[in-house]
Amino acid sequence: MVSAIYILAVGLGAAFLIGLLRDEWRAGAYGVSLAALALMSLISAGWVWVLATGDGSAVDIMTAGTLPPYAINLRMGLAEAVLTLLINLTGLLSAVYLRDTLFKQGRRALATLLVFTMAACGIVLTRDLFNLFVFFELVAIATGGLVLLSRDQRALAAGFKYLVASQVITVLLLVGIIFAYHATGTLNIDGMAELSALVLQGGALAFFLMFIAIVLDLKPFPANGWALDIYESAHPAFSAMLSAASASAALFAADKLLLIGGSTWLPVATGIGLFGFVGANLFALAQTNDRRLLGYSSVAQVGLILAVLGQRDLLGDRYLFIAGGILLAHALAKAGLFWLSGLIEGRKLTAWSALQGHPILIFAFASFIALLVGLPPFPGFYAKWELVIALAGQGRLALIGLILFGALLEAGYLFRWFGQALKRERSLEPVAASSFKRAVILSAVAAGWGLGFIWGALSPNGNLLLALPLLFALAFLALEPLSVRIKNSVAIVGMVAWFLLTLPSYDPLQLIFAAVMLLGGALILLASYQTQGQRIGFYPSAMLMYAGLAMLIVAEDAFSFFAAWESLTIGSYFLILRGQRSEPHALSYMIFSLGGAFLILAGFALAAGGDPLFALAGLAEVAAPIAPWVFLLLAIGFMTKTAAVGLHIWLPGAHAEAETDVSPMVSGILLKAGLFGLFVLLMAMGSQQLYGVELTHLLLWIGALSALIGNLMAAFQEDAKRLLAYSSIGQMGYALFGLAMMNHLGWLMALMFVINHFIYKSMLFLSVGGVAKRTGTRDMYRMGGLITLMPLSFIAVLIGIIAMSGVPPLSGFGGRWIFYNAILTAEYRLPMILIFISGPIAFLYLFRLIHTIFLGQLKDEHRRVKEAPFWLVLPQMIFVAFLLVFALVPGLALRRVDAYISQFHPSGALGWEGLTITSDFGYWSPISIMIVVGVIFASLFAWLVFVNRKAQKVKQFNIVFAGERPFRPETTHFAWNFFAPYRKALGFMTEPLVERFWAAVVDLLHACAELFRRLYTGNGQTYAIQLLAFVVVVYLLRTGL
Amino acid sequence: MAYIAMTTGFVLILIGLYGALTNRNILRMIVAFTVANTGVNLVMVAVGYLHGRTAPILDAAVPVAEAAARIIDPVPQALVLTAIVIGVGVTALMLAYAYKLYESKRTLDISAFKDLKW
Amino acid sequence: MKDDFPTPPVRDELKKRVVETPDGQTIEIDPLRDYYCQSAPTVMPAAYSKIVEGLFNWARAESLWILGFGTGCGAIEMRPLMTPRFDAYRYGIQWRPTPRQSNLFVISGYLSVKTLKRVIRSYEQMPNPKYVVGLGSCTINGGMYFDSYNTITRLDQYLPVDVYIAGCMPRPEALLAGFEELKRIIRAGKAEGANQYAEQFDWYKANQKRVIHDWDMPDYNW
Amino acid sequence: MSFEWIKIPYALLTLFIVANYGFLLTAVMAKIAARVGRRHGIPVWQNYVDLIKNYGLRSSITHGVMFYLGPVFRLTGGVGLLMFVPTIYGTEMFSNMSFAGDLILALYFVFFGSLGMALGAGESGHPHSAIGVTRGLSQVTAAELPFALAVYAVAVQYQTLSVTEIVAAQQGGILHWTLFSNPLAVAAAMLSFLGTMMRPPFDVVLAPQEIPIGPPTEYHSSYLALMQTNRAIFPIAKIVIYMNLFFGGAASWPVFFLKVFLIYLVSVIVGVVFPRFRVEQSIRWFLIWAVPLGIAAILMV
Amino acid sequence: MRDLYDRLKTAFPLGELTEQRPDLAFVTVAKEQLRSLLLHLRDQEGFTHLVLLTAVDWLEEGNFQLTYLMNNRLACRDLGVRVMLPRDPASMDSIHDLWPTAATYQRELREMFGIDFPGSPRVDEDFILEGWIRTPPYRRDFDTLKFSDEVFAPRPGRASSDPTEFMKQQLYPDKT
Repeated sequence: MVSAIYILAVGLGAAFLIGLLRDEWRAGAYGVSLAALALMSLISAGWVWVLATGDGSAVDIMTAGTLPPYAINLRMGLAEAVLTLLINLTGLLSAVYLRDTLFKQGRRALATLLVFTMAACGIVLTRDLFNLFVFFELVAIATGGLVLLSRDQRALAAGFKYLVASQVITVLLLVGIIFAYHATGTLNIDGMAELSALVLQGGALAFFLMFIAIVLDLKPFPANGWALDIYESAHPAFSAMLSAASASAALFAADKLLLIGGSTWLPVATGIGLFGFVGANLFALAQTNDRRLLGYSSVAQVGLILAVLGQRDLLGDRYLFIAGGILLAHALAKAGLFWLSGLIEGRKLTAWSALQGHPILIFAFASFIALLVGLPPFPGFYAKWELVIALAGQGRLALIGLILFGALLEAGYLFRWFGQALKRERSLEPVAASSFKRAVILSAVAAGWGLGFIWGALSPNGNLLLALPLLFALAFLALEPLSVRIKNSVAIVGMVAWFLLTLPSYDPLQLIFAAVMLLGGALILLASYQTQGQRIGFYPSAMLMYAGLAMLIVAEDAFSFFAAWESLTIGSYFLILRGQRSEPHALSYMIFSLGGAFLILAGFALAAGGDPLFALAGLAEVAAPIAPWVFLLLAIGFMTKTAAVGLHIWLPGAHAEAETDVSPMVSGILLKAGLFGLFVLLMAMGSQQLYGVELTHLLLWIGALSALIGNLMAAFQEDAKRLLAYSSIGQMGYALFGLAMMNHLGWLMALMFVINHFIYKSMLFLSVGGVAKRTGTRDMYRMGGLITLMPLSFIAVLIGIIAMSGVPPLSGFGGRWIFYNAILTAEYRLPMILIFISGPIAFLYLFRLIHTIFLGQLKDEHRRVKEAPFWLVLPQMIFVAFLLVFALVPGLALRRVDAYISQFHPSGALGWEGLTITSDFGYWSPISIMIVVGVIFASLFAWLVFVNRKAQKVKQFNIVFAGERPFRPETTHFAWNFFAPYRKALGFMTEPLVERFWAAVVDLLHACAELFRRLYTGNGQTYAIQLLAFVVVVYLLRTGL
Repeated sequence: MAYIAMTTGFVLILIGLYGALTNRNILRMIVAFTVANTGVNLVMVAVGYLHGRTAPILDAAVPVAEAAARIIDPVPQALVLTAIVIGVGVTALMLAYAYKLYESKRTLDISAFKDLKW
Repeated sequence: MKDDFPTPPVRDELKKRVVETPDGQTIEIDPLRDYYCQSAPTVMPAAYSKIVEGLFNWARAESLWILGFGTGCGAIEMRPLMTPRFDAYRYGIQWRPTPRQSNLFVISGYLSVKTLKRVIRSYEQMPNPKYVVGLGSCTINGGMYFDSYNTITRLDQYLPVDVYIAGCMPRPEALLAGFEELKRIIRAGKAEGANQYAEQFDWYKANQKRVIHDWDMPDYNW
Repeated sequence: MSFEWIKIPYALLTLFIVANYGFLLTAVMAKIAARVGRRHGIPVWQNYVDLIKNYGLRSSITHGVMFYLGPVFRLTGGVGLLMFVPTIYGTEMFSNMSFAGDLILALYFVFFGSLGMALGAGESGHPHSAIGVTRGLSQVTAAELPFALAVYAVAVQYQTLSVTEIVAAQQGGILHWTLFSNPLAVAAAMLSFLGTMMRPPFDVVLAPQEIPIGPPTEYHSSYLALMQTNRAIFPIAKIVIYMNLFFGGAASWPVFFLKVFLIYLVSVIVGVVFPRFRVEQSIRWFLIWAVPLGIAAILMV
Repeated sequence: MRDLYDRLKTAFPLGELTEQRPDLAFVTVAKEQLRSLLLHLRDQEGFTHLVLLTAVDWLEEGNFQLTYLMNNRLACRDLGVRVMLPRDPASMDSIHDLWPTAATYQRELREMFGIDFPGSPRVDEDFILEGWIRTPPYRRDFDTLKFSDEVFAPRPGRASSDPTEFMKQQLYPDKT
């Protein structure tokens, strides 16, 4: 393989060669520089290939023929190869991106660009300290030069501030180097590393100066105002090179320094890194300029990588995989986002709404954000998993907390930005149409996905991109141009096929959840036939959610469970985001879900004890002291998905504002993922004790409280879909209560609720969606009297509310009957009171739903309303049929799972023989109840019809109105503030306390960000002072430690 | 006696940094930085000094054979050469910036260029 | 002086109007035709066999449900019937707030044209075997308001009346005697005021419209 | 619990007896309430007369299919409630269809009737019936809570959900009744009993003076007849449950008539004395007075 | 009341003052001066309360007489201001802006006498009589008995006796 020195040689040579060419030959000079960059990338790519496939040992390149202490040597290991490849590729792509500006600027800019790239490669390769200093200075000067490429006038000031800062750094670095040489006698990094003597006598201060200079070059928070100004005002292509290339190079240099410093300096690096990660992310919350936000985000990511470098002693050889994963993901994402910002005129975050017409660019934007936040299937995800597992293994919990908190902040402002870009009204400036700039961006996206695949292959936990469901979801990206009909059919067939494929491998519990999620999902997808056109973006996100659900059920080990959990979260986020006014709610959903996912990650990490291949079954053997904490973390994580009270404020907005056929998916199916998680948790860990408090007892109270609050809030809603959303909170509270009772019938009741709730909630959401589509409004008091015009929807809602309220003939009563048998043996009785009162309240808001929409007075504008579209009514009718069958023969679904549960709770199983279902306390035969009620009902109905056969059919105003004439339909339809008495009596319980609490938390964060970002006054001198102050503070802390 | 060079070097560095951090005028800052750079160079050379030895010039007076015992450490002096060249490069770039900054806002006061903040 | 303008102006909530439906098309709303049932009353035949009709008549007589609609000064005479002294409940007489559930309409006193309009609407909403009892001389021949320009003088022009109870307000005992007389007529099967109203519906409606000029509802108010 | 065809005529016989007893009992209770006001009161057979008159009415109107289903649901609820609970303990003849379901079925079947009534009233399009339904539902749900607590307390006390077993456990002397073995539960249940019987303290829903008689505003002739039969059967069926759960059930018809009469009398006595509650007052009253009793009953059992 | 009358006389062309009681007197004024007089009474003289606004139909002279009865709370004195209107173009400018209650009186006069008060709120709406299409009933040229017999078709054979004759015959039977 050709020696690595040629990378530097080609770079310098091309720079000088360009100097010789005549000024008019711009294209020629540009061609030469592109060729040089391409050659450099080729060399580094070659080395990557050789080292990856070979034994992977580093190759030293001696210069000047003699051994190191007397000459400079370069090393080309695997890490160096990958980093140089990254730097050269970024340089190449930026050069392509900058074609027009470089043409205008001419040869000198090309030369500076080449020098910048060469110097960055030099930093990575060199093993000599002074040589490192020289390359750093070259990068600084090249940056000073390239900053001026930007059209922004303010870049001048930024460039000068940068040079002032680099002068300070130079002073520190040089003094540090010379004294280190004085102490050890060598300038070679490896040589110095052996001489541990350096650390003992006088050399510590010298090493500190060197180390802090390199760290300052990494733009550490809070002394990095000068860097942020560069990111904000420089040309986006150059900012991309700065954040991707020079940051990676500086990080590798810091890693080499830490080699010398030894283990005593690692905590300092971790401290600075983490402080930077959390601080920068917090400041980013208050940013409105997109490039400055990207600047903050890149500073944060560099801080995170520095923290990971600081943990190299603990991570062992995996640290390259982790640090590399995060670094490469960050580099690609930042470069991509900067390049993307180059296409957009406005600098406001909402200006990115210009992307709305370009699906490919939106896909790029989404991929970059996923790369940054570390969502599956990108490298950041594998890296974050192994990092947290390793840290938990060594018991460094504070670090995990800070990392996850910082990641959550980052996800917060990134997804807020993405949501605003997608949903705010489209900005007028068009997106630049230059094809080569877009090619650069798309190459970055391709590289990102490629890296995801490579990191999957490298990771011991198995490659996510090889999982069949995920591939099926991604295949829909290719199918986008097809029409909805084809895509929908493919989706349904795919889901049913996957269900049949994996059918034998399910145990009875998984079978129920699989049936609800996959067959149910296919059934709800029937409703998607009613939309025309291509519906760009719907099918990939829907299939991503279903893929996540499918993998969740069959997940064996913690990693695949967590990967499935995160992919269903992303899929459902994109689905909810499609609603017209759903942007703020989708954001709160994403933050709550990601917060929950991070808690689950922390829980698994705590339980895994350092082993990344931790199996779910391992949860049972978790040692005593940490078992309750694991249980608590996982339970709270799963409860964010079932919207237990306290974590429920995202649900009403998300489910109400979603599209007609998305609401049933999200409400009927997605909530079950949380329940499945709780099932797995309780099955594995049983009940735990924490400080004497029985945790399942706590869950009991939370379940009861959310049942009451959910139902009570639902009774006072004016918007039909919000009512159903709140009722979902109530029903999930019921299921959680059943689960937390930890006895046989409690779990059976929870399963019954899973099935029941899926059926009638999807049915109700579909019918309300159909009505809202026809009447154009969701406010119930604007509807009324639609029973004659939309009979099928009426039947669906009628059957739905009879089943949901638990009135005998239908399956809701089965759930209530099992509930009563379960609580007879339960030991905690107080929470039951809340459940008793929330039962009848469920009955209230259900009647309100059906009365205000279908009964009462028909409004003028709805006189010609047609029945809901066929494709919405068909799934409803199938659900009605299934509900009736399930009411008659509940054994069909519950018999096998009843036996399965008795593994965990032997006592209290039900007897299924013959017509009646017997438990220890009572008996219930659904068929005979149905027959008796049916016979009585039919006979009385026949008698009434016979007696009234000559009844006069009248219209809506033929009512006894005390001799007066009803004024207008709007004034004679009673629907507004339907349960006024209840509001007067129990209104105090519906105070939005939880919403106020979470709003206060968010406002606190924003206030902090708004206040402390004033630190960056914009004055170059103050930045220099801050630099020196930072050095002094770190030194004091270092010695004080 | 031997540490005079070293102390003057450090004094120069401190004066340079002090000058850079307190003067508002950009040109004065640049001059202060060059002073700091010379201070650093002085320190670098002073580090290599060994008591009672002569300059590392191998000529008739100091033949190659006993050079190792009679000359001071030559490496810092080599480093100083590169450092000086780099210092010149950076100072030139800063002066160009100063010219451009003055051209854009007609003032050399560093605190006038504060539109990139927060 | 604007003396006889042909008919009073139609109220605006009853005017035909064009409404924009949610899915964009415009439809034409005619409140009188869309909100009200237009069909006329029909004669309801008695039960097929005499014995059954006899039983029903006995039941109708024994449970007279009076509509709580006091029109004139006689309404105050109905209150003592609920008190222990006269206690009409003994005879199965009961007061119901809605015309749907009552079969006896007691017109207690003078009937101004405005009240007549409401009385007719409530009378037409009562189910078929329904009876009317007129209290006081005002319903018989106008009483002391014989020469008033807005009080009707003969009730049976506008409603089929079964029993008149004379007196310028008959005392509760007279009312009970009147009800006794009504029961006798019902048991005899001759209280077919509802069918009579249906047969001569046009005649009744013509009389009513001659007096009530702004009749803004369909002819028969179901 | 197998099903034989003979159960149907037996059930119809029980239904016939209870219906007639219901008509007479409601008339007697009305007479008692009248006599408290020194009025002579309605004749005892008045309910029959009203029933025949309402069936005999010739004309009727209909607002739609749901309007038909209102009274049908209502009466099915009343009859069904009676069917699923054994009236006479020990006799195979009068234990009706109680094989089908147990206490929980009876507890939830009450809602079947009120759901149907609510839907029918809603279909009539009258604002008064809608407001009446809101008031009725709010009040009944608030009253339902103490009863549910009491039922749970009794179920835990006897460790069974089958009504026949509960009655069996209370046989043998007065002191075995739940009244004496679990007085708190009975107290809570009786307070809730007042709530669901639509007597004065809690009759704002059906009172003629309030919004004209609430939900059944638009009902007349044969619809009303169905509702009247339900108004006779439903209270008796509800009292049968109370009797079986709390007062030792009935071994023979005379005991049955006496106990039902006395339980019904409780609500009449309270009804005659107290003025009418507004709905939010009754909700607060139940939550402040009846629910603590129920909670105490649960914790004490 | 005489002192008040003298004070007013200077400013307004008043007619004759008729004192009915020490605290009640009537005065007539021209139609054009009415508004200014009422304003003066209200603001200067303390007659803040408009007790009533009625009309009298002088059929023979062919005009209506409007009486605005004003009350001075402090001095407990009432003053009736009378205005004479021609019967045919019976219209008067509205004073609802001075006293809002006047609008209701004017509505009644509009319906019962046919006196038009342009600008008064809801003056043309039905006040008591719904759908009345005949001449305003309070006018003396409208014979109610004839109207009643013609419209309401009295029961045949009913003899109504004139009340004054009937009472005279009852009280003094012998003095025929």
